[in-house]
Formats: sequence, structure tokens, C-alpha cells
Amino acid sequence: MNHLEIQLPGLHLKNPVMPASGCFGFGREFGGLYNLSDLGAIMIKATTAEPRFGNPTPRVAETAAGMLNAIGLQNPGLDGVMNKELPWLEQFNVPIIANVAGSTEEDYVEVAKRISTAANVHALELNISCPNVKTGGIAFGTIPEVAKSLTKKVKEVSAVPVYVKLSPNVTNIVEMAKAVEAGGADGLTMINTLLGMRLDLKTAKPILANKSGGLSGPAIKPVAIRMIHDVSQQVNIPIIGMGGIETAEDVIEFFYAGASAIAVGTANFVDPFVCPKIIKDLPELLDQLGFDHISECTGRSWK
Amino acid sequence: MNHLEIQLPGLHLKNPVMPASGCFGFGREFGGLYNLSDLGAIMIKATTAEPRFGNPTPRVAETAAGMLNAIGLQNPGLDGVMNKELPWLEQFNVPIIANVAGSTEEDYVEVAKRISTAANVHALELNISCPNVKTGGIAFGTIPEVAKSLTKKVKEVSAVPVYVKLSPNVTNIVEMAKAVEAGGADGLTMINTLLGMRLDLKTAKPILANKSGGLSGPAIKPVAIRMIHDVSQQVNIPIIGMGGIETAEDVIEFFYAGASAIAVGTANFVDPFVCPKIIKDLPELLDQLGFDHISECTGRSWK
Amino acid sequence: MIINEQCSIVSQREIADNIYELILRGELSSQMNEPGQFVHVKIASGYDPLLRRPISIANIDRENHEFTLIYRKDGRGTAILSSKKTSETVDILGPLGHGFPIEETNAGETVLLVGGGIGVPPLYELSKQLVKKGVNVLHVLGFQNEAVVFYEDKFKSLGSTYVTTTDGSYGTKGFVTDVIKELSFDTIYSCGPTAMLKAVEAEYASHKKVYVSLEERMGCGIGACFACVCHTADDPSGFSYKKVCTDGPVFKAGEVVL
Amino acid sequence: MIINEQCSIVSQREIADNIYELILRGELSSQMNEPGQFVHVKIASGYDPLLRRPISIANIDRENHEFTLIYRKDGRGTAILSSKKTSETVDILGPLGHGFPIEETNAGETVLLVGGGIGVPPLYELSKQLVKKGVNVLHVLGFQNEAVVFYEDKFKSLGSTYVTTTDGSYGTKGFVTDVIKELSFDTIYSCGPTAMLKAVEAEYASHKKVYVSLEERMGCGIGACFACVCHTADDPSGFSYKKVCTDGPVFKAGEVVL
Ligand SMILES: Cc1cc2nc3c(=O)[nH]c(=O)nc-3n(C[C@H](O)[C@H](O)[C@H](O)COP(=O)(O)OP(=O)(O)OC[C@H]3O[C@@H](n4cnc5c(N)ncnc54)[C@H](O)[C@@H]3O)c2cc1C
Ligand SMILES: Cc1cc2nc3c(=O)[nH]c(=O)nc-3n(C[C@H](O)[C@H](O)[C@H](O)COP(=O)(O)OP(=O)(O)OC[C@H]3O[C@@H](n4cnc5c(N)ncnc54)[C@H](O)[C@@H]3O)c2cc1C
Ligand SMILES: Cc1cc2nc3c(=O)[nH]c(=O)nc-3n(C[C@H](O)[C@H](O)[C@H](O)COP(=O)(O)O)c2cc1C
Ligand SMILES: Cc1cc2nc3c(=O)[nH]c(=O)nc-3n(C[C@H](O)[C@H](O)[C@H](O)COP(=O)(O)O)c2cc1C
Ligand code: FES
Ligand code: FES
Repeated sequence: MNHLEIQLPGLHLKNPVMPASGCFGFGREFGGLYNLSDLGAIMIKATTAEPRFGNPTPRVAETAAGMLNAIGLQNPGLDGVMNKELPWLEQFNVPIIANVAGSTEEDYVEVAKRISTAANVHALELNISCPNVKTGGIAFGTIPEVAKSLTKKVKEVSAVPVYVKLSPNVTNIVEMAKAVEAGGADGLTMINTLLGMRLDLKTAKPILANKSGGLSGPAIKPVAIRMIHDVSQQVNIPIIGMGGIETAEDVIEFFYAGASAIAVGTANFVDPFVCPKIIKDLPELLDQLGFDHISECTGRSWK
Repeated sequence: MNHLEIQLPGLHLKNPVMPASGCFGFGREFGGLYNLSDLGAIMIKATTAEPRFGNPTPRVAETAAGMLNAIGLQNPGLDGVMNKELPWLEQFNVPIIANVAGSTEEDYVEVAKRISTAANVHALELNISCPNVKTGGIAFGTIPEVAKSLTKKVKEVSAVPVYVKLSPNVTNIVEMAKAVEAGGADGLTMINTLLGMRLDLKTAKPILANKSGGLSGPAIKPVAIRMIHDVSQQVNIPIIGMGGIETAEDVIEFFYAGASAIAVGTANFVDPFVCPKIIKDLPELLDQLGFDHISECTGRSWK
Repeated sequence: MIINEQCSIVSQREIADNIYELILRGELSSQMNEPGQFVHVKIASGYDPLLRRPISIANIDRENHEFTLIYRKDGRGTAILSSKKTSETVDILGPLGHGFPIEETNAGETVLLVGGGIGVPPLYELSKQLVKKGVNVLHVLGFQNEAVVFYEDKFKSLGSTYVTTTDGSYGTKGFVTDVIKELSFDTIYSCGPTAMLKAVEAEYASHKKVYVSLEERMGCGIGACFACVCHTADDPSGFSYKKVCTDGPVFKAGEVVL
Repeated sequence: MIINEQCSIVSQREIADNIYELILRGELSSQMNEPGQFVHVKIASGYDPLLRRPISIANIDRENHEFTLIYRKDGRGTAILSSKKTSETVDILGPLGHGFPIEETNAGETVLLVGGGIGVPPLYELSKQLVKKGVNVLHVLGFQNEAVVFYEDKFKSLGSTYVTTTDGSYGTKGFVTDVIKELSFDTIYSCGPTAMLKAVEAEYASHKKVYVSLEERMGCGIGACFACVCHTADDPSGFSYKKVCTDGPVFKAGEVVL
């Protein structure tokens, strides 16, 4: 019996473990380390209409149990992803979730429309929450009405289900979640990074060239758990949870909070084999805890 | 020459290091470990009009490089603090900053009015940001107009300068800071804790009896630095910074961000001697970095 | 006086399944006297893990400036602690709290020490001090199963010792309360799971002197953070409270709400 | 092939002021060949510190399954690493990146190896391989001051070695570039601070073969996170880029913007 198989809108997952967007590139590097078909899905790096170089370096800084990044959505652009990256990924038996980003509604719509037609893209992840881009973006992730309208527009053009990625940098995450649900989102992914900064003791200036960046890693796990716990009780669409996951135990904690699948970000940098390791560890942990199937864990903290 | 002396509204500080509210009780326990007169100031535990028992236990949980607490503002009430705690603290040559909390505007006003008349209370810290109390409180810390109005009312009755303690759990911290400045705040203290939660692997339930709690410690330092960096450029009142400070190096980072003094919270639990240790370490560190006085560090990250 | 000291590890060994005996050397042993007090252990420098761990003092050897902790490898902190080797140091804050009041018992009286699992360790120093005072001690020690029984011989050398295991794999099958019924005594000192303490209190607090040692999640361990409070029994839903870390961990039965 | 392995510490010693030589044993040494590659070091299990640290491979000893890292105790991570003792293990991911192309030099040619500070280590393995191939090697090594000079004798045994110190406390006072002026050679391989690499590139890239090894803050070290990119020289403000961790750390001068 398979303890890990999960069905979500657009996604038939062998297991609920997938690398988080931006922490796995387009899979090529990890493809050299293990078989990508072992993964539940892959959330590929944010794709924008045009290629982007992103921010100047340094782009990462370490913090206590976390890291800051300000990559700035570097990516080869829609054409590059459609013509090179997605076809390369077709050799693996793994659904792709395409992370879609932009500065204007039109950007999002354009990327969503085309990328959702790719054979192996089974769902979109609307990145309305990237803290590292200067123009426009922030309103999409922080004003419920704006997020709802964007979700609606993207839903209209997308050939596959649409998940919206929520930013934790808001006063009321439940309100944001409800807004995008009302806009037609098929699911939520949460959380993106917290806004943070580190200063250099010697220069007094920010370590990141972009000054501030997104905080990820174990440090933010309690914030993610709290938000998923609160949101999952108020919406009727599934949540893919993320934020500091490193172990099978963390995965179960996210399910208890209310997640139906999870993504692993920063931990891929610490241990590039972490995703297959978690997938391997989960069945035994479920046994120990007395569950037949991982889906029994979803929402147990409040059910 | 003294490298550490600082003047802030209402406060003449021998040095800019003080324990943060709720992490030092009313000083009695630490008074048995070292001379409290060595401290720049003491931020005492939140005082409410009536005594409170606070939340059920467990009230703390550990997280990666941080901790969650949901003490729930346990305190002996205004009478208890006025009649027992503050008089006991008079034996030390140290200014007290009284942390004022409540559920209604009237509560705040009542406590502020009376406690600000105590001989050793040199400033108030309006706690509009405690995440661990169910009733009312949340609006004060998240809606600019509400925070401004409360600040105004408290300013009208307070015999000493008023600092407002900001919550990090908001979309726009600068807007909150400007609102309380417009309300007449003499200074800001930031940040309070981030909302977080931990679940127990065996029971699937939150570890804290209160379910969610406030995240503090090194994990939140990058969030604090980012917020102080952003706010200090937009207001004309001083900031007492806090959030994960453990060392003299951390203190300098907070000054660079824009703080004019700092408070140490969680680190007091890890090392009860941490405040005097930081005070001792600071002069040498300033020397190494080539500063004559710590105030030269304030805001260097953006100046 | 509370002291913070880097204590050196004299020895560390696994004395039962996942149960470790850690002997430390430090000057703060000179401050240790009361059985039932605890120390607050910083497992590793840095922030992994961040908070200290409260562990009871199981044995005091002031002459050699040594003291013993016995702990179960449980979560992240104790797992890291168990990997430490002789010659390494451990950051200790202590001694903390109020222990068992041995002055409540006189020479010639009979005392029952009731321990459950990882609540057994502080009873060892307590028993030693009572015996020295001329008190008769009986020990009833409850464990999950045979694999986690420890210090039985040490307790035996101080007084009669009854061991129970939940699964019957060693000693008497059942709970400590099953054995206590058969014994006569003047005072109970007890440490272990709350369920056990409650049972002991319910049965004996009305007609015997009973002292119980509590556990609660702690922040500071020194009374400053209000993490570890409990209601007092005379005001079970009011403002009145006791702190486990400084007013306890040992309370007279009936003093606080378990 | 990239391998992740717990390597055991064969030896660790401080070879100059705050400069440590760490010899590790592991099967991944069998994958090491190219001088100038690096490994990604997880300093401690757990999250303090969280990220891996990139450190160049200074010496490969495939026969004994050993390799050497030389690093400066700098921040939190290297401080913890320096406290590790023989018999402990270190979590290594590697070998990573592309190193110096020794195939660009033929036997009989003269090669100049220019190292600055903590950029010196990878030049040692490089020099060994070049000498083995029959290339004449000259070394110019720049340090801050006498206290941090290391491996001079080892380099001397491979070829002429010139040491400079910024404060003149040892060798020639000044910068490596002051010494290079006096020498004749066909190719430069260089590793050190960006300022030094820039100076070398500006002076020699137009008429000599020059290779430089870059440093950049890294996340993954394997090409997935885009932390370590630099612009290519032919498109200095466009989308075209190279990753230091996988395309580098060694680049031909003029390939990327320093
Ligand atoms: C006064 C007192 C005396 C104690 N004496 C002993 C002893 O002699 N031997 C022994 O094995 N154990 C003792 N304990 C329990 C011991 O403190 C915990 O087992 C230990 O803290 C678990 O830490 P961990 O890192 O392994 O677990 P984790 O689950 O990783 O710990 C996470 C957090 O929860 C806290 N925590 C977890 N379990 C407990 C618990 N049962 N009580 C209090 N805090 C807890 C930890 O201190 C830490 O802050 C005592 C507890 C108290 C309050
Ligand atoms: C390809 C490559 C090879 C290197 N080889 C060596 C070597 O052989 N010997 C040596 O001593 N050093 C080498 N370095 C530099 C070394 O990586 C840093 O000194 C080290 O990461 C500092 O870690 P820390 O924990 O002591 O400092 P911290 O300041 O605590 O580190 C904080 C974060 O910043 C990063 N960081 C800090 N300084 C640097 C730096 N100079 N370059 C890249 N990341 C940095 C750390 O990796 C970490 O993520 C190399 C760097 C690169 C990129
Ligand atoms: C280096 C880096 C790059 C990221 N890039 C993206 C991105 O392109 N799109 C996106 O939606 N999220 C991005 N994220 C956020 C992650 O997908 C994830 O939401 C976040 O890091 C929290 O998970 P973690 O703590 O497991 O890393 C990035 C995170 C990191 C660390
Ligand atoms: C146990 C605990 C209790 C606290 N109680 C209060 C309080 O009563 N009033 C208040 O304004 N802040 C309170 N705080 C927040 C701290 O004052 C401080 O803002 C926060 O912990 C961040 O600093 P730190 O990371 O150094 O702990 C409390 C924090 C902790 C950990
Ligand atoms: S643990 Fe802080 S008051 Fe008891
Ligand atoms: S460090 Fe991640 S791409 Fe180079």
C-alpha cells in the first residue's frame, strides 16, 4: 500500500514532497545527484515574460538558523523556459508546478497563458509574494483586492489549476487567503520568505547588495505553521506548505497544521539529497505514529 | 571618557543596554545575580490595571534559534507594581521604563496615568503589540489610526515620555511608526515578537496551551534589523531596538540599522549575565571599529 | 548562590536504555546542599539548541567538587548532551529551586521515596541525606520496563527498594501505587510523571505528609519569565500562583494544583 | 561525480596565525583531480551555522584517500571548524566547480602562480600537477604580514617562490604585482582577493594567458540557487551570466566581469 500518494487539483503526486521554487533551479543540477522521478513534483524557478539577470551580488547572507536571499528572479525568460528547461524535464516522470512572476497583471497573464500549455506543467504557482523585486509586485501580495483580481485574470487564461503563493509579510494572512480563494485559486502555497536584513559589522552596510532580502530556513518554521494553521481552517482549497522544512518530522508538523503537501526550499542547499531522504523516512515515521496514510495528518492540530 | 552614555526623551542612560519587557520580571531575580545599577535602564514586565494570571501552561516552546512564549501578560496589577515592585527597584540607580498593557483605551490610560507618577519610572513603553492576549489588543498594534488615537490619549495623561512598542506582524511597519509619531510618541521600541506556533509530533496539537505564541530570539533578528532600518529613515523620534540581541556585535548591528539604544530579551534566559557582559564588551568593540562614542553608529547603514 | 560555570565532564555513561549518568566537576557543587534542586544546562554554545534544559541533581559529592545528573535521551537537547565526551565541558547554571525539606522528617521515622522513570534521580541524593540523618527509607521506583531500570542497587544499599514496571518485565507488574498500599511510613517524598504524583496525592495527602516535585516547561529557570507557574490550591482559578522553578520544584501536596 | 560524505579528520593544525591546515580522509578524494576545485563544508550538524562553507582543495592524496583544506579562521563557521579534533568527522560535499585548466600549458613552458592570502591554498595542488607535467613553475605569494605566511617551503620545493607582505615584515614589501614585473613567463594562474585579480588581469590579460579563481557568497554550491552569478565580459549589463560555483570558480581572464 502506498502511504504517500496524494491527489490535488491538477496534481497526482506519488508523494507530497517537492522542492520549493527558486531552491532547485530547473532541476538540472539535482538531476545529476538523484533521479528526479522520485520527487512528488518540482516547483521550478520563477519565470517572467522576459529574461532577467536579477540583483547584483552578494545575493545571499546567513542568519541564525536561516538565510536571506535577494536573487531577484533571475531566469531565462518565458521562451527559455518553454524551449529549453521544460523539454529537458520531460525525461522524468514528475509533474512540474510552474512558478509565475511579473511586474504587471499583463506579465502574469502572458506567462501563465503560455507556460500552462507545456506538456509537463500540471499546475501554476502564482508568485505574488516575492520580496526581492522593486517594481509593482508588492501590492499583489499584500492587498486582498489586487490579489483577487490577479488570480481571476490568471485563472481565465490558465490551462491548468492555479495555486497562489502567499506572502507572510502581511497583517492578516487569512484575509489574503480568502481573497485569492474568492478569485478562483485552486490551492495555496505558503509561505514565501519574510523580509529581513543583515548588516556588515565592518562596513555598517547591508550584506546583500539589494539591502533587504527574503528570510527562509528553520528560523521561519513557527511562522509558517501558525499561518497554515490559521488559514487551513478558513478556506476550502488545499495548501502546499513550506518554510524551514528539513526532516520527515517537519513534514508531519506541516500536515498537522493543515497542509496537504509540502515543499522543501533552503534545506536543499544544506543537504542536496534532502528531498529523497525525507521521502524515504516518511513511511516509517507514519508507521511509528500510527497513521495508514499521510493524508490522515492534515489539519489534526485543529480537527 | 564614556563611550556609552546616551540621552533619550526622559532617559539619561549610563549605557544603551537594558533588559526587554517580560524577560526580566521586575528585576528581583537578576538583582540576586548582579548589581542592577549597572544597567542602562530596565523595562519592567507589562502592567495591567488588574492583576492577571495569564495563560495556562505550557507557556514556552523552543524553535530553531528562537522560542515561542504565551505568558499572557501575567502581572500583579497596577497596585501591586506601584506598591511593591517599583519601590523595591528604587534601591538601584537605574531608570525604569514601565511597559503598559490593556484591553481597552481606558485600561491603558488608567495604568499610564498612575504608573508614570512613580519616582523611578522615567518613561512608558506602550505595549500595543502583545500577540498573546485574546481580547481587543490586536487592533491597537495593527491599525494605524487606532494606534495613533491610543498614543494621543496616553500622552495626554502621562507624566513622562511615551515610547510605543511596535508589532512586526503588520504589512507596513513604517505606516504604523508614522501614525504613532503623529500621535505624539516620544520614541519607538521595536520589535515585539512575531506570531508563531509549534505542534507536538505525538499529540498533533500545539505545544503551547494558548496554541500560538510570540517568536523571539536570534531567529527574528533579521526581521528586526530590516524594520528598524526602514522605520528609522522615516521618523524623527528615537528607536530602542530589540529582537534576538545576544552580543555586543548584535548591539552595533542594531545601531547601524537606526537604533539609539537596545533591549535584550530572550538572551537573558540563555545567559542571565548577558546584559552586564554586553555592557562590558561594548567599549572594546567600539575601539576596534574606530568609534569614539556608540551614538556614531546610529543609522550608519543608510546614512 | 546561583553560579554559572563551565563544568568539566568527569564521566558519562549509558546506565540503562537511553538513560545517561553524567558526572560533572565544578565549583558550583559547593553551593549544592538541598536534595531535589536542579541545574539549568546549556547543551551547546550557540543557538542549537537555544534554551537551557532543567535537570535534577542526582548526587552531590562536595568533597570532590563533583555532582551527578541522570537524564533520558529524549529530544534534540538531551541527544546532543549524550554525545559529549570526557574532557569536554558543559555550561551549568545552578543550583536552582527549592528541594525536598529533609527537616520535615526526624531520625527514626520512616520515609517513603516514590519515583517514576526519570523522576527517580533526585531521590538518590535525598535518600542519602535522609539515611545520614538516621531516617529509615523505603524506595518504590516505577519504570516502563526492564530496559530502563537504573540505580536499583544504589537505592538498595540505602534501604528497602521495590521496583515496578508497567509491563511486568521486571519487579512487580503495575504502578508504584500498587506497592505503596502494602507499606507503612510517616512521610512521602515523590518525583515523577504528573499522573503518578496525582495518584499519590489523592491517596495519601489527607493523612500523611506528602511532598511532590513538579515538572514544567521553563524559560529562565530563575523566576523571571513566568513560564512555569501553577495555580495555588487555595485559589485554583485566581491570580495567586507559584513558580515551579523558584518556589518549587518541590511543593507540599495540596499547596498547588497539579 | 559529486559526493556527500562524512570525512574523518586525519589532522588539524594551525600553520600560521589563524590559518588552519585540515587533512581529511574520505572516498570522495577518488573523485578529485582538477586543481582549483572546492568542497562545500557543513561545519556542524544542525543549524548553527546553517549553510555550507566553500573551501578550496589545497592538496589531493588519492593514494591515502586524503585531501587537505587550508582556511582562515574568520567568522562563526570557520571558528567552529577550527575547534574540531582528530577522530571527529566533517560533512563534505564535493568536489565542486571547475578548476585551473592545466591542459592549457605544455611541458617546458613557464607558468606563474600568483596567490594572495587565503587564495594561496589551491595553487599548491596546481603547482604539484604542473611540475609533474614538466612545466616550470614560479610562485608569487602575497600576504598581509609575516604572521600569516604559510606553505612557503612547500612551494619552494616545487619552484622559485617569491613572498611579499603588505607591511614588509617578511619577503618583499608591497604587492604581488610589484614582483611579477620582474619575471618572465607564458601563463598566469591566480587566486586571491578581487583587487589583486583585477590588477593582474589589467596588466597581463591582453598579452598572456591568464586564469583567475573567483570568490562569491554561495547558497547551494552546485548551480541551483543563482546566488553566485557574475556578468560575462561580452555582455556586462545584460542577461548573460556565469555561475562561480559551477562555471567557475576559475575563469579565463576577460570571460567574466570581476
Ligand atoms: C525541575 C525539572 C527537573 C528535571 N529533571 C530531570 C532529570 O533529572 N532527568 C531527566 O531526564 N529529565 C529531567 N527533567 C526533564 C528534562 O528537562 C527534559 O527531558 C528535557 O528538557 C528535554 O530536553 P530535550 O532537548 O531532550 O527535548 P526537546 O523536546 O527537544 O526540548 C524542547 C524544549 O522543551 C522543553 N522540555 C521538553 N520536555 C520537557 C519536560 N519533560 N520538562 C520540562 N521541559 C521540557 C526543553 O527544556 C526545551 O526547552 C526535568 C525537568 C524539570 C522541569
Ligand atoms: C570557491 C571558494 C573557495 C574558497 N576557498 C577558501 C580557502 O581555501 N580557504 C579559505 O580560508 N577561504 C576560502 N574561501 C572563503 C571561505 O568560503 C570563507 O572564508 C568562509 O565561508 C567564511 O565562513 P565563516 O563562517 O568563517 O564566516 P561568516 O562571516 O560567519 O560566514 C557567513 C556566510 O558568509 C559566507 N562568506 C563569508 N565570507 C565569504 C567569502 N570570502 N567567500 C564566500 N562566502 C563567504 C559564508 O560562507 C557564510 O555563508 C573560499 C570561497 C569560495 C567562494
Ligand atoms: C535562494 C532562494 C530563491 C527563491 N526563489 C523563489 C522564487 O523564484 N519564487 C518563489 O515563489 N519563491 C522563491 N523562494 C522562496 C521559497 O520557494 C520558499 O517559499 C521559502 O524559501 C521558504 O521555504 P524554505 O524555508 O524551505 O526555504 C526562494 C527562496 C530561496 C531561499
Ligand atoms: C517570555 C517573554 C515575555 C515577554 N513579555 C513581554 C511583555 O510583557 N511586554 C512586552 O512589551 N514585550 C514582551 N516580550 C517581548 C520582548 O520584550 C521583546 O520585544 C521580544 O522578545 C524580542 O526580543 P528578544 O528576541 O531579545 O527576546 C516578551 C518576550 C518573552 C520572550
Ligand atoms: S522558568 Fe522562568 S519563571 Fe520559572
Ligand atoms: S551557489 Fe547556488 S548557484 Fe552558485
